[in-house]
Amino acid sequence: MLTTRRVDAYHALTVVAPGIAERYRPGHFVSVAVGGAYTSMVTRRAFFIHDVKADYGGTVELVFTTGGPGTAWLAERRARDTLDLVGPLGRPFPLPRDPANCVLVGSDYGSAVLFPLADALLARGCRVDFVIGGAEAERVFGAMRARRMAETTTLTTEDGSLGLRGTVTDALPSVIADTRADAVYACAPMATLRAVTAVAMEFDIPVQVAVEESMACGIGVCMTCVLPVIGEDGATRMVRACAEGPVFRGERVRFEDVGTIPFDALGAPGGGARHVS
Amino acid sequence: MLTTRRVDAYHALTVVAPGIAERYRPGHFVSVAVGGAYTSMVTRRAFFIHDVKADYGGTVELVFTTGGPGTAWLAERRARDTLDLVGPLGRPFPLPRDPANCVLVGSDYGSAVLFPLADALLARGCRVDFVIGGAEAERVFGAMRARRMAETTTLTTEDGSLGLRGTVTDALPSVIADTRADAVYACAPMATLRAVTAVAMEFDIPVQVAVEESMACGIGVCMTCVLPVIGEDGATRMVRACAEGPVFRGERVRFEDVGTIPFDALGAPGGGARHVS
Amino acid sequence: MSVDMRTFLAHVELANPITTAAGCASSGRELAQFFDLHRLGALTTRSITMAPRAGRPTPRMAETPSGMLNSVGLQGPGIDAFLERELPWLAQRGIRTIVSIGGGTVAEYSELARRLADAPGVTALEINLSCPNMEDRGRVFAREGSAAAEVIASVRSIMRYDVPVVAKLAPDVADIVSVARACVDAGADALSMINNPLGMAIDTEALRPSLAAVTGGLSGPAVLPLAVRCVWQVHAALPGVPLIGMGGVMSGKDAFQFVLAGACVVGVGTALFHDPYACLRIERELEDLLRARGLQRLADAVGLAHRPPGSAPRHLMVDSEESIP
Amino acid sequence: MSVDMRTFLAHVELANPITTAAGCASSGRELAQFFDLHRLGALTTRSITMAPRAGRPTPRMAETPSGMLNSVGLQGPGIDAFLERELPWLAQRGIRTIVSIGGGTVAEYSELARRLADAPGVTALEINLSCPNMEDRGRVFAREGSAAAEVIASVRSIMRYDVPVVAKLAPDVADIVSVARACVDAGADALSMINNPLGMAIDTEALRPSLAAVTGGLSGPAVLPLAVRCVWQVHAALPGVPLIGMGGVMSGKDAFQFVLAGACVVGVGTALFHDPYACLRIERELEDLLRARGLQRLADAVGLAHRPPGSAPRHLMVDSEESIP
Ligand SMILES: Cc1cc2nc3c(=O)[nH]c(=O)nc-3n(C[C@H](O)[C@H](O)[C@H](O)COP(=O)(O)OP(=O)(O)OC[C@H]3O[C@@H](n4cnc5c(N)ncnc54)[C@H](O)[C@@H]3O)c2cc1C
Ligand SMILES: Cc1cc2nc3c(=O)[nH]c(=O)nc-3n(C[C@H](O)[C@H](O)[C@H](O)COP(=O)(O)OP(=O)(O)OC[C@H]3O[C@@H](n4cnc5c(N)ncnc54)[C@H](O)[C@@H]3O)c2cc1C
Ligand SMILES: Cc1cc2nc3c(=O)[nH]c(=O)nc-3n(C[C@H](O)[C@H](O)[C@H](O)COP(=O)(O)O)c2cc1C
Ligand SMILES: Cc1cc2nc3c(=O)[nH]c(=O)nc-3n(C[C@H](O)[C@H](O)[C@H](O)COP(=O)(O)O)c2cc1C
Ligand code: FES
Ligand code: FES
Repeated sequence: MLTTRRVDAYHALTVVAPGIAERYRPGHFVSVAVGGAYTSMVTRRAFFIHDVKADYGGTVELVFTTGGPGTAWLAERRARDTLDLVGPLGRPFPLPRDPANCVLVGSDYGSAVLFPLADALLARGCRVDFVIGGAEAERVFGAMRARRMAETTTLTTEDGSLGLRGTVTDALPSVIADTRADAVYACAPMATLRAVTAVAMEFDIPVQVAVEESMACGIGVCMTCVLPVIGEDGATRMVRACAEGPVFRGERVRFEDVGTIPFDALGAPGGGARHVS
Repeated sequence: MLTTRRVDAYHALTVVAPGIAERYRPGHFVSVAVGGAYTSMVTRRAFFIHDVKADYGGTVELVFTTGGPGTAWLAERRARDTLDLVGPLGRPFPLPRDPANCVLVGSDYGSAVLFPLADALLARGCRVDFVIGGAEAERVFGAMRARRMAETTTLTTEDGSLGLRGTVTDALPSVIADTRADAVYACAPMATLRAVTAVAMEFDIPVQVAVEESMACGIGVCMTCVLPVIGEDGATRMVRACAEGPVFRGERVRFEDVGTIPFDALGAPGGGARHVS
Repeated sequence: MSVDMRTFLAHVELANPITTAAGCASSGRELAQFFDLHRLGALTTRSITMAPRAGRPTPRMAETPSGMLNSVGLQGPGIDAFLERELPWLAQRGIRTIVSIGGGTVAEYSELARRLADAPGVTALEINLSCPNMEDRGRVFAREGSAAAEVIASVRSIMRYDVPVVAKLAPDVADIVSVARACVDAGADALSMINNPLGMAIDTEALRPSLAAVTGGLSGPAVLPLAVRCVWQVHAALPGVPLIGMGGVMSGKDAFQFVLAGACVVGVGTALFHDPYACLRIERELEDLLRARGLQRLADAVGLAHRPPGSAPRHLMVDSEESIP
Repeated sequence: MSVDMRTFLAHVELANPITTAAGCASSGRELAQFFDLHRLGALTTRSITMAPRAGRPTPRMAETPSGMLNSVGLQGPGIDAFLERELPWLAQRGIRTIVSIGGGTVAEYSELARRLADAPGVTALEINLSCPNMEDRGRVFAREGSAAAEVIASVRSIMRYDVPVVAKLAPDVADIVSVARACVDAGADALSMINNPLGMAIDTEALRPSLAAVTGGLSGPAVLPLAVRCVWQVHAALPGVPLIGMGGVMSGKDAFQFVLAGACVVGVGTALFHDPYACLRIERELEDLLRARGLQRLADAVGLAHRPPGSAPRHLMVDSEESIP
């Protein structure tokens, strides 16, 4: 581990991880072992990769907020401690083949994952506009950097302490309209992603969302991180956020049914499958 | 925690603990929580108090060797880390009322507990002689300090790398004879204590031993640390090393039966008690 | 705002829901060096047997991931010494005392109950059913509903009506609800769970079992999810029966899990080995959690997680003025 | 000195004793991104069911002290898709594969066996008995010796004689030995233990169960002492029966405990979620431990902790020249 710093309400960790940096594409995440030797915490914690740099053979930066014991432990790490990472994991954001106008929407630490995406989009000649929000000013991550990169940057806070009062979804329609957006990319809590998707669908433009689900493995073997997603064939399947995701086309995700097994999902009870274990 | 240092093969930790320092008497031990927050190690580790100083309101020093995960964790502590101690625990060494010639026998880290005892004995006008041993030179703890305090100091190592080749028990008879010892004090592994006790009994002088038993609580509530000890009334009881000990009169300890329930112990199966759970 | 922490174990009121777990506080005196035992909801004694017992050989303890194994084997001085020295010490001080008893036959349990029936200072009697039944090839009572019920029925018939009889269950069964039901049908006024599931560790240096007794009881945080599940299942099946929940409680949050699952009393065992003040700390933390959730009475939280999401706590908030006693 | 790590699961030889635990390595492809699956003693698939299954609602996972709860509910594509896509992928690569199956009725298990009887690439069949028996009010097969035996007898009669049938047992029973014996009497060639004991966690913020399915299976280091005890008891009672030991194996030392207790194969589950390379690391660590103890063959260590102290290893040292194969 290289450095650790505070960014407003967040912690940022930079880790030397050439193997991960090399294969990284925007939207990837890593899983981090927490608690050290002889810890009682057996599951890894998932974090989006915020930044990748070429220094020291390749570094990755994570941005996180503390909640439970795992993130609290991470926040106590110091420069030169070692950290156990697995990654890059998941399917990254798909990029448009041709230049397009893209609105990038992030709330809380969700916006962290959007900056390398913006870099990639800009490299393809896309126009990038940001909508970034948080509950309060210090929970709005990356406003300065967004302003430097994007054509326009719209900030929102729920308490009105920075930018517009409200949520990113409130601000989104006018940004889409103003920028004549061709696509939306979003990373935020489920409820926000659901609302962002609804807005994009209203404008009839594609939306790519990066979701968060409780994950035990992050590599596709445990089947704990599933959510109902509609496939190419129109059938709903319980797919893994870590392996088929974390990035999905928003309109394919059945947000209203997350946390349930929709009756028409493949293999749903009553849908023909016997109800064992 | 104040300081941490290496002493030959051992680690020494000094901890600011006025409450413990104040009530301390030689032979007391403390129990230390290991592993930090969210550790999987639920039992405390027991350590004899090696030294108590008045600095900072009162400090205690522990000397230990690393074996398993708990002591490995302790060895990684740094100055200014906090440490969670309970103590002082156990019954200390009884001191002779009148000046007497005392031989203090210690092997490995066991000798650490003998130095404050020597101080107390010297304060009462006793003569003190040390027999200190270890497997090899760097496992002989406190030779210098012993030399400064004691009338004579005999060192033993099993590989002959320092002092006499052999064990403390090999050296003991001649020290007892030479010093016309009135009493022996010992702290060492069980097998050594057994042998030391046998020597003292041969010379017909009292011997106080500080024993080590696997302890879950250290405060007398869990009953895991018992060993067979003969009481005033001649009856053998399974008594707690943490509460009735760790210091016992050597001839009262049924060393050969440690790890068993002697058939004639109070409440032994067949000795009248029904055999439940 | 102070939270009303009083709770009822059957008809007996306790000032707060935290008790020591049987066998983890000896007979109380050791802990009294650290704090005033009156601050406990109740003290539970180690399981008292008829005759003095020397217990099992050592090593009796092995650490396991987030837990420990013990094979103490009910070491204790027997009922005579208990009645002579230990119980009076507690009774004279007016310390709420749940006396735990253990036996090898129904007759032995019954005899223990008889000896305790007239003893002053017995707040409740807890029947440790995790003892081998000498009349059934050593099969543990708690693993067999009918054997457990026989013990409870006999003890209940002997014990004074105003002393609740608490059946202590073990999780090593296919269906804890059926054992619970058998005990309640036999007259148990309350149930306590869980006793230690049977575990084992092998010393990979010595190539032998770590415990002299080979197997031992597993306790500590490792068993918390098993214990919460047992309390949940039994409360769901027998919602009217007071439950003492225990197994791995190290914090107020853990205790709160048991309360939400349906326990009105929470036992603290292994945590005492780590922190002699654990009961006080846990009680305070539990109170803080209740307060932070807007719960003004412990009683309102008992079994709350069984109710449909959202409904109950909100209701309590609205009723808050009324529910202050 | 290299240690002979070969082992036999009934008459089937495995290159080493480490296998993935059912449901913890999906159908193998995901792990293949990390290492060559041929380095496993065997890969065990998730439990295959007749119809596709969507599993239980989320959240399906909760962390507990040194463990985790899961309520995946056997999500999977069903036997058709398994035979079409998953098994051939493994078979073509020659990966030793233990196929796990789960069903709700004896008929369903039998039908699964029939479908697998002629499929190439089935090294052994593991019967997940921790499924609710639809014909007995949802009581889990593994909790009832006779129901478990019925499944095993039927599957054994259908399966090709040269494919070992392994009965997978759960620890939530009063007497695991009696269930084990029932399965062996019914024709099980080997036994595997332990499946997850049932546990639960309550979210003290939401005041609701942490898992959508309320209860879930406990896995990880927390269950290690329970699992070692089960293997020990069953090996003591049925010393001739090959055992797959699992539950909380995170290191070679944990695996060694199972071997010393009597397992000839060791399953690794939850550790894979933490470390995709866990199986390889554990195998290497186990080999190092055996070597350090002077044990030249894994087979010599199986059940070693049951023998009187000291005797066995010393004997092996003396025989060392002979015992090199
Ligand atoms: C793909 C992905 C990317 C993520 N990226 C970030 C990021 O860049 N920055 C950031 O701050 N957080 C991120 N999260 C959320 C982060 O994983 C959780 O905040 C963290 O696991 C909480 O751990 P804890 O010990 O503090 O909390 P606890 O609640 O004690 O954790 C207990 C268990 O629940 C799981 N868990 C808890 N909250 C979440 C959550 N929101 N999502 C998934 N699992 C959870 C933990 O992994 C752990 O297994 C991401 C989650 C996913 C799935
Ligand atoms: C009264 C007393 C005083 C002691 N004083 C010292 C001292 O001054 N210096 C020193 O280096 N060591 C001392 N010990 C031994 C020390 O407690 C153990 O070395 C230590 O607990 C090992 O912990 P671990 O995690 O490294 O090893 P592990 O073997 O992993 O420990 C696992 C469990 O076994 C217990 N345990 C292991 N070895 C011992 C042992 N020898 N005695 C008691 N419990 C044990 C641990 O407490 C723990 O619960 C003393 C022990 C006792 C009982
Ligand atoms: C050392 C020790 C001794 C115990 N002795 C008894 C006992 O005498 N009677 C009894 O009913 N339970 C006994 N138990 C079980 C505890 O009362 C409790 O049910 C169990 O340990 C779970 O709680 P915990 O995880 O908080 O320790 C004992 C537990 C331990 C650890
Ligand atoms: C997420 C998850 C899914 C599981 N799925 C299955 C399964 O499909 N069939 C089965 O027999 N066991 C299943 N198990 C149980 C494991 O195979 C294993 O018996 C248990 O988890 C103990 O091992 P561990 O502690 O190493 O995980 C599953 C366990 C987990 C954690
Ligand atoms: S987290 Fe394990 S499959 Fe997705
Ligand atoms: S260590 Fe608990 S009684 Fe001695």
